[in-house]
Amino acid sequence: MNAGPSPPGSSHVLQARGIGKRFAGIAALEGVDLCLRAGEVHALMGQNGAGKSTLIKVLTGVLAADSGTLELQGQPIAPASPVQAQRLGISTVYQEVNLCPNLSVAENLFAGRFPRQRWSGLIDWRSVRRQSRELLEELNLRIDPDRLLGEYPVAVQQMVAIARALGVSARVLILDEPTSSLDEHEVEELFAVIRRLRERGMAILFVTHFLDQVYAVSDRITVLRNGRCVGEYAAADLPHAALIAAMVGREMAAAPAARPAAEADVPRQMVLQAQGLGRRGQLAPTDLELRGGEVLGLGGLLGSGRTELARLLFGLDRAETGTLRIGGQAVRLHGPADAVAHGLALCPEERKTEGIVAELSVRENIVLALQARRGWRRFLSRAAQNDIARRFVDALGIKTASIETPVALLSGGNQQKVVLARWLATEPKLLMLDEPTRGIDIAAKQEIMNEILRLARTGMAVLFVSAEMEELLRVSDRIAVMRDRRKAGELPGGCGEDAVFELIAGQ
Amino acid sequence: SGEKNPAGGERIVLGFSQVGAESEWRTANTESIKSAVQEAGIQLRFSDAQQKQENQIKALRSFIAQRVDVIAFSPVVESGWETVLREAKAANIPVILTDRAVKVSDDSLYVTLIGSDFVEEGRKAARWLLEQSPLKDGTEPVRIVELQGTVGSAPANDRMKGFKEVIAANPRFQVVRSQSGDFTRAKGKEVMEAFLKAEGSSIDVLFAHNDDMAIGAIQAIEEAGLKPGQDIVIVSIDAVRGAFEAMMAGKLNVTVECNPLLGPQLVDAIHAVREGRPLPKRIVVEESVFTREQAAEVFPTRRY
Amino acid sequence: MNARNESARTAASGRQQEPMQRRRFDPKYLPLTVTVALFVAMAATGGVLYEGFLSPQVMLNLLIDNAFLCIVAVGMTFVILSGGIDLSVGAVIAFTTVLLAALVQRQGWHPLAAIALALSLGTVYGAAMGLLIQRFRLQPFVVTLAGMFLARGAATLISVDSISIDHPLMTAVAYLRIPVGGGYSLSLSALIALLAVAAGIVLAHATRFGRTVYAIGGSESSALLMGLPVAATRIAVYALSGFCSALAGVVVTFYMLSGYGLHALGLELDAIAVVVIGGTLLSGGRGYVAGTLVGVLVLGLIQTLIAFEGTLSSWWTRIAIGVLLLLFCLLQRVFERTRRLTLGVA
Amino acid sequence: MAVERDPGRTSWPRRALAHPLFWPALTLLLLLLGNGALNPGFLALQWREGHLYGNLIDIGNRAAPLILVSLGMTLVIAARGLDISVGAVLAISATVAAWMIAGGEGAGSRLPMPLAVAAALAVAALCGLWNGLLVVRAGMQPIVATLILMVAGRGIAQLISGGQILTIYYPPYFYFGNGYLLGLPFSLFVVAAVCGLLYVALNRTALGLFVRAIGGNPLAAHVAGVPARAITIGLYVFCAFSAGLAGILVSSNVRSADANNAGQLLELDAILAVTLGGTLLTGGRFSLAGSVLGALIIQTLTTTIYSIGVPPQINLMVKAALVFVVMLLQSADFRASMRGLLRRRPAGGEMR
Ligand SMILES: Nc1ncnc2c1ncn2[C@@H]1O[C@H](COP(=O)(O)OP(=O)(O)OP(=O)(O)O)[C@@H](O)[C@H]1O
Ligand SMILES: Nc1ncnc2c1ncn2[C@@H]1O[C@H](COP(=O)(O)OP(=O)(O)OP(=O)(O)O)[C@@H](O)[C@H]1O
Ligand SMILES: [Mg+2]
Ligand SMILES: [Mg+2]
Repeated sequence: MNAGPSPPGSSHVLQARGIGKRFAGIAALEGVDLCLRAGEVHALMGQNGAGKSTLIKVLTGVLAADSGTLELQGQPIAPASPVQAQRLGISTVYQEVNLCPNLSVAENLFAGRFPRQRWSGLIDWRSVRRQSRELLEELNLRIDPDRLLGEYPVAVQQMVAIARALGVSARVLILDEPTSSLDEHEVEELFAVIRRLRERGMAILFVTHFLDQVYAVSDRITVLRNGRCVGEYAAADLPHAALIAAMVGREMAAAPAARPAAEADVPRQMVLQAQGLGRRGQLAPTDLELRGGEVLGLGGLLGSGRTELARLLFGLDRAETGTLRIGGQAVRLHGPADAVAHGLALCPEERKTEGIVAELSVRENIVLALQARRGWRRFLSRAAQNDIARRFVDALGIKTASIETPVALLSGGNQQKVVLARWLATEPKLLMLDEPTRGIDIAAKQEIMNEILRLARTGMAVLFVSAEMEELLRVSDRIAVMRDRRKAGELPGGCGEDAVFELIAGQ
Repeated sequence: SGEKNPAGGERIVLGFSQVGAESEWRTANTESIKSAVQEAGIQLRFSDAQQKQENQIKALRSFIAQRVDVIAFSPVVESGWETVLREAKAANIPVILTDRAVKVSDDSLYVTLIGSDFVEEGRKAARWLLEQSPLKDGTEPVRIVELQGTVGSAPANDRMKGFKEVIAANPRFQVVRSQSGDFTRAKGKEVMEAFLKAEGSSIDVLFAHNDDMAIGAIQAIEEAGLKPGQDIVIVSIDAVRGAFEAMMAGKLNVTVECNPLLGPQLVDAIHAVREGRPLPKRIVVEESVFTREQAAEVFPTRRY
Repeated sequence: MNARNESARTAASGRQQEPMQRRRFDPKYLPLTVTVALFVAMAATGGVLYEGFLSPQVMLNLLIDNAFLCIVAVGMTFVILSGGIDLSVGAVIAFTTVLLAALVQRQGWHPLAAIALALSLGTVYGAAMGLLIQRFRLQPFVVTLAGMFLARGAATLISVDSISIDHPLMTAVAYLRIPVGGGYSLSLSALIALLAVAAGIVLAHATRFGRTVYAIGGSESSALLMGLPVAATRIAVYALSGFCSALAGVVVTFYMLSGYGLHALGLELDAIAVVVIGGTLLSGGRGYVAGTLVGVLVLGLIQTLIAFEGTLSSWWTRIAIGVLLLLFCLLQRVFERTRRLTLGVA
Repeated sequence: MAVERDPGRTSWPRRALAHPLFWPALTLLLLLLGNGALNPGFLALQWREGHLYGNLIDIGNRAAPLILVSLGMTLVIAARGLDISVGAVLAISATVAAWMIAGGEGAGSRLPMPLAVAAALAVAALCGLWNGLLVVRAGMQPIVATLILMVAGRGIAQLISGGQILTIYYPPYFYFGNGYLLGLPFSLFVVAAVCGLLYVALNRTALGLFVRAIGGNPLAAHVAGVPARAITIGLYVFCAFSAGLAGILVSSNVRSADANNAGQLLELDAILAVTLGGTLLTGGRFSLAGSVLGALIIQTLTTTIYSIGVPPQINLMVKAALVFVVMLLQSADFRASMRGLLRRRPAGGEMR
C-alpha cells in the first residue's frame, strides 16, 4: 500500500452500505453508508445519540445489523463477534473503556494475543513486559505496565485502550471518542501516532466532539444525524459552521456564551472554606474558598490532583489534615451522604464506575441524589419524579426513548447528561463538576455552559474542573491551578490562556 | 504417654471421637460417656466430628499424633476406616468402637464394638407388629407407611432391612409408602402430612425409624383429625423421653429401645484393654421394647 | 502551545517517573502475604498452647487430611475467579467414590480403568453444566445446585450402602507413605494435591486460559469486546472444576477406601470458604491459587487446634470454629488495611 | 434484554409473556396442574374443623418460613450481599423462643409468650446486625462474614438448648404455626403482613430506589449520597429478622425447637427460591414477588415428591430433574433457541 493521503475512490478498505439498526422501536441507524479508505483518517461526526457508536458496533460485530452490507476490500463480510472482526483486521477502541480493571496494564495490552515461550507454550512474561513498554512508549505514556489498570484514572485507561488497539497490526483502526478524557498533550501524542499509521496505509475511523481535532487529523468527514447519513465531505472543503449545521440540522451561533461581567454589587456569601485540606499521597494541604454566585475553574494537567481536591471537599476521601467550613460552620464530612446533606454536590469524573446506575431508568438516575438528600422517608411522588426527569431531559436535550428507559441503553454522551442532571436537580449550594462535558456534543456543551452560568447567577457556587482550557476560561470567575498535587496559585477570570499555562508549568 | 494423676499412678488418656450432636439420643450418648469416663478418672480428649467422616478421620489422626492410650469412636459410617485404623495399630493404640460397626478386612484393627444392632431393632419393631399389635389377627390387609431416616445412613438402612425381613413373613402386612424424614420432627411431620393426603385414612400403621419423626408424624395425624395410636398404630425406635410422653398420652404404641448409655461399658472395656484381659469382639447393649402399658411405669427411670 | 505544554508536563511529571522503578513490595501480593503471616502466627500460637502441636507430622497431616479439599478448591478457585460458583463439587466427589467402588468391587474393573472413566465423567459433567450456564445464560448457582442433586442422586442410585474397597492395588496405594525424612511421611494424595496446586498456579498465571478467566471475572463484557474466547473459557472452567472434583473423588476413595453417597457432604461450602479465605473475591477477577492452598491449611489448622484442645463439647466446637474464623478474617482485614494505608495505595 | 423491557406499544399477551413473573408463575401453575393430573385429590380443598384442609393449604403453610427467609435473602442479594447464616439464625430464634416458653406438660409458659417471641426476634435481628457490621464495617466478603455465624450460630443455639430438642407444651404458642384465621393458616397472614410491609417500604418510601441503586452500582449510589452502608446493614438485619420470624413459625409448627436440625440447608433453598424468582445473584435486578413464587415452587416440588410416592433413593434425582426443567423454562435464551424464531444472535451476545 502506498503512503500518503490517497485520492478519493482509491482502495476502499471497509465499505458499509445501507446499514439499518432498530432497538425496540427506536431506529438507531437507517440506511447509513460509510466508506473507509486506506491511508485516510475518516471522522464520524454527529450529536449525542446520532448513532455513531451503534454504527461502530455494527462494523465490529458487536451488534448484528438489521439491514445493509459490509465489505472488506471488496469481499462481503459479516463479523458475528468482536473476535471475528479482530481476525479480519479491524481493531477497535470502544467509547467506554472496555478493558479489565483487575488485570495489569500489560495484560490488558496483550490479552488474547500473549507472546508465548517457544519451549513450554506458557506466556512469556518478559517479552510481554518489554513489548508493553514499547507500546506505551509509542504514546509517550509513562506508567508501570505491572500495575493494575483499575488503579489508573480513566484518561490513562483510555490511553491504554488505544495502545492495545495500536498493538494489533490491523488494516482498519476504529476509535470511538478516544480523546474525551485526554488533555491536549495526550491528544497530540495520539495524533502523532495516527498520522504515522495513516502513512503506513491504515484506514482509520475516528469519532470526536472536538471540531479542532477533526480538522487537525481527518481527511474526510461523515456526518450522522438521527441515525441517518447527512453526507460525506472532504475535511478541507467543509467549513466549521457548515459542519456544525450538518450535525445539528440548523445554523448555530458559533459564538460561545460569554461569562457575564462580574456582578460585583451582588454580595457574595462564603459557601465553602477549606484550610490546609490534604491527604497523604493524594493532595498537599490546600486552601480554597468558594463564594455563592461564582464559578471557580480548576486547571492543571492530568494527574495534577484536581479530582483529588474535589473528592476531599466532597468527603468521598477522608481528609487527613485541615479544616472545612461550610456556610461559616466547621464541619467534618464522613462521606458523600454528609456532603449532600450540607448542600454539596459532586458530579464525578468517572461516569461508568461512579456515575450512572446502568440498570435504573433515566428518571431514577436523575432523582437519585435529590432523593438521597431528602432522605428515605420524604419520598418524591411519582408525579414529582416525572416532572423533574422531564424537565432535565428537555433542558439538556437528553435523547432517550422515554424517561423509563434504562440508562444503559443511552448513548455515552446522553449518559453523561443524565449524571449531570442528577446533580443539577439537587440545587446545591456548591456544585462541583469534574469534567462534566466529557463526550458531550458541541451544541449540548453550550447549553450546559449556559446552565452553569445561569445557576451561578442564582447564587450557587460552582467548582468547575475541565481539561479544556477554552471552556475553563470561558466560564470561570477565578481559576485555581493545580500542579503536582498542590495548589500552584489562583488567577482572576479574565486572564489569558498564557497566564494559566505559565502557572501550570510553574514558571 | 499419660499424665501423673494425684494418686501417683499413670492416668489413662482416652481419645473419643463422637459423630456430632445431631439428636437427643446422641447428646445422651455423649453425656453418658463423659460422665462414666470422668468417674473412672480417665482423662478424656473429646472431639466432635459434626457428622462428617473426614473430620472423624482427622480427629483420629490427631489422637495418634498426641499418643493417647486408647481411642474410642462412634463411626459416622461403616466403611472407610481401614487406613487410619492401621495407623493406630502401627502406633500401638487400641481402638474401641461404640454404637456402630465398621467394615474392615482385618478384625484385629479394633478391639471390640460396644453397641446396638440396628437390624435387630428393625426386626423387633416388626415382630411386635406381627405378634402383639392390635392388628395381629384379622384378615384385612394392613397398610404400613414408613418414615425412613437419612437416605443412606447406617441406622436407616439397617432398620429398614430388619423390618422388611420380618414383615415379609406375613403377606397381610404391606409397606405402601416409604419416604425419608431425615430423622427430624419437622420432616417427619411434613412427610406424614403428604402421606395422609395421598392415602386418605387408609393408613393402618406408621413405622418410624426414630422417635423424633414419629413425634412429628403424630402431630400431623392429629391435625388431620385422626387419633394417633388408635386410628393409626405407631411403632418407632430409640425410646427417648418424648416417646414416653407420647406413649403415656396414648399417641404412640411402642418404641424399641436403642440404648445410648454406653459409658459404663466403655469404661469397663478400657480397663480390660489396659489390663490385657480378653474381650469379645462384640459387646451387646441391653435393649428392650417399651409399650404404652409400660410407659408410665418406666418413664421416671429414664435419663434421656 | 505544545512546547509550552511540554515544559509544563515535564515540570509536573517528576512523580510520574516513579512507578517505573520496581517497588520493593508489590501491594498486589499484600492479601496473600497477610494470609500466610496469619497462618504462621496461628500455628505458632497452637505450638505454645499444646504440646506436640508443632511436630512435623501434625503439619504434614494438614496436607494429608485435606488433600481432597485442596484439589477441589483449586478447581473452585478458577470457577470463582471467572465470577461463577460450583456447588456440585461435593456431590461429584461422592458420585466418583461410589462409581469407583462399584466398578472395582462389584464389576471387577481394573482400578486404573475405573479411575480414567471417573475422571472423564467428572470433566464431561462439569462441561455440561458450563454449557448450560454459558449457552442459556442460566445462573451458575442454580445449575450447579441442580447438578449437586443429580450427582448425589446418581450416587445413591448406584448404591445406598457404603461399599468397602479391598482391591489390592487400591489398598496398596492407600497405605503408601512417601517418606520426607526424619521418619515423617506424606501420602500420595497429599502429593497429588500439591501437584494440583502447582499446576493451578501455572495455569492461572502463565497461560492464556488462566488470564482469560481473570478477564471474564473482571468484566465479562470487556472480555468479549477484547475478543477473548469467553464462551469456550467459561465452559472449560466448569469442566476443570468437574475434573478437579472427580480427581478429589479418586483421592477420597483412596483416603477412605470406600464409596458412599454421603461422602463429602457440605464440602462445597468448605471449598468456597477456603477459596475466599485465601483472598479470592467471590465476585470474581481477583485472587490466587496459592492463596487457596493457604486457605485450606488455615481451615485444617483450625480443626487441628480444636482436636488438640480436646475438651470442647459439640456446641463449643462449633462456636470455637466460628470464633477462630472470625479472628482470622478480622485480622486479615485489619492488617491489610493498615498496610495499605502505610503503603499509600488506595 | 432490551427487547424484554420495552414498555411501549405491545399488545397485552406479549406484555404478559415479557413480564418477568410470567415464567415463574407458569411453572408453579404447571407443577400444580401436573400434580392434579397425577393425583386427582391433590388440588382438592375440604372444610374440616373450621378451616380449609388439603395439599394446597399444606404447601402454603410449609412454604411460609421459606418465603419469609427468601424475602430477606432477596433484599440482601439485591444489594450484592449474601446471607448463608439464615438457617442458623432460624435455629437460634426457635431455640430462644422455646427455651423461654418451655416448661413441662401443662405447666404453662416459663416467661410470658409475647416476651419470648419478642426476645427471639430481637436476638435474630442482633444476628443480622452482627452480619451487617462484619460486611460493611469490617469489609469482609458477605459469604465469609455470614459463614462465621452459620457455623457458630448452631453452636450457640445448642448451647442454649443443652443439645436437647426443646419441646414446647404451651398451646397458645402453637397458634403461630398451626392456627387458622378465617379458615387459612395463620402463617400465611404473617407472610402477607411482611409482604405488605415490604411493599410499603419499597414503593412508598425511597428505600426501593436506594436498594436498587446500591445493587446496580454501589459506588455510584455512595457518591450520589445514598446512605449505602446504613441501608446494607439494615438489609442484613431484616434478613435475619425474617429468619427469626420463620424460626417462630417452624418451632410453633412442630412444637419444639431442634437446634441442630431446624433450618438445615435453608440457605440453599432460600437462594434457590430467589434465583428461580428471577433475581440476579450478581445484584442489580430483583423481584420479591418472584421470590415468593420461587419458594412456592420449591415447596410444591417437595410436596410433589412426597405425594407421588417415589422411593427416597431417587428423591434427589427427581428434584434435580424438576429444577433443570424449571430453570430451562425460565431461560429466555433456551426458549429462543427452542423456538428457533429469534434472529440469529451474535455469538458474543449483546452489549450492556
Ligand atoms: N442497546 C440499545 N438498546 C436500545 N437503544 C439503544 C441501544 N444502544 C443504543 N441505543 C440508542 O441508539 C441511539 C444511538 O446511540 P449511539 O450510542 O450510537 O449514539 P452516539 O452517536 O454514539 O452518541 P454519543 O455521542 O453520545 O456517544 C441512541 O438513541 C441510543 O439511545
Ligand atoms: N498521563 C498520566 N501519566 C501517568 N500517570 C498518570 C497520568 N495521569 C494520571 N496519572 C496517574 O493517575 C493518578 C490519579 O490522577 P487523577 O486523575 O486523580 O488526577 P487529576 O488531577 O484529577 O487529573 P484529571 O485531569 O484526570 O482530573 C495519579 O496518581 C497519577 O499517577
Ligand atoms: Mg457514542
Ligand atoms: Mg481528574
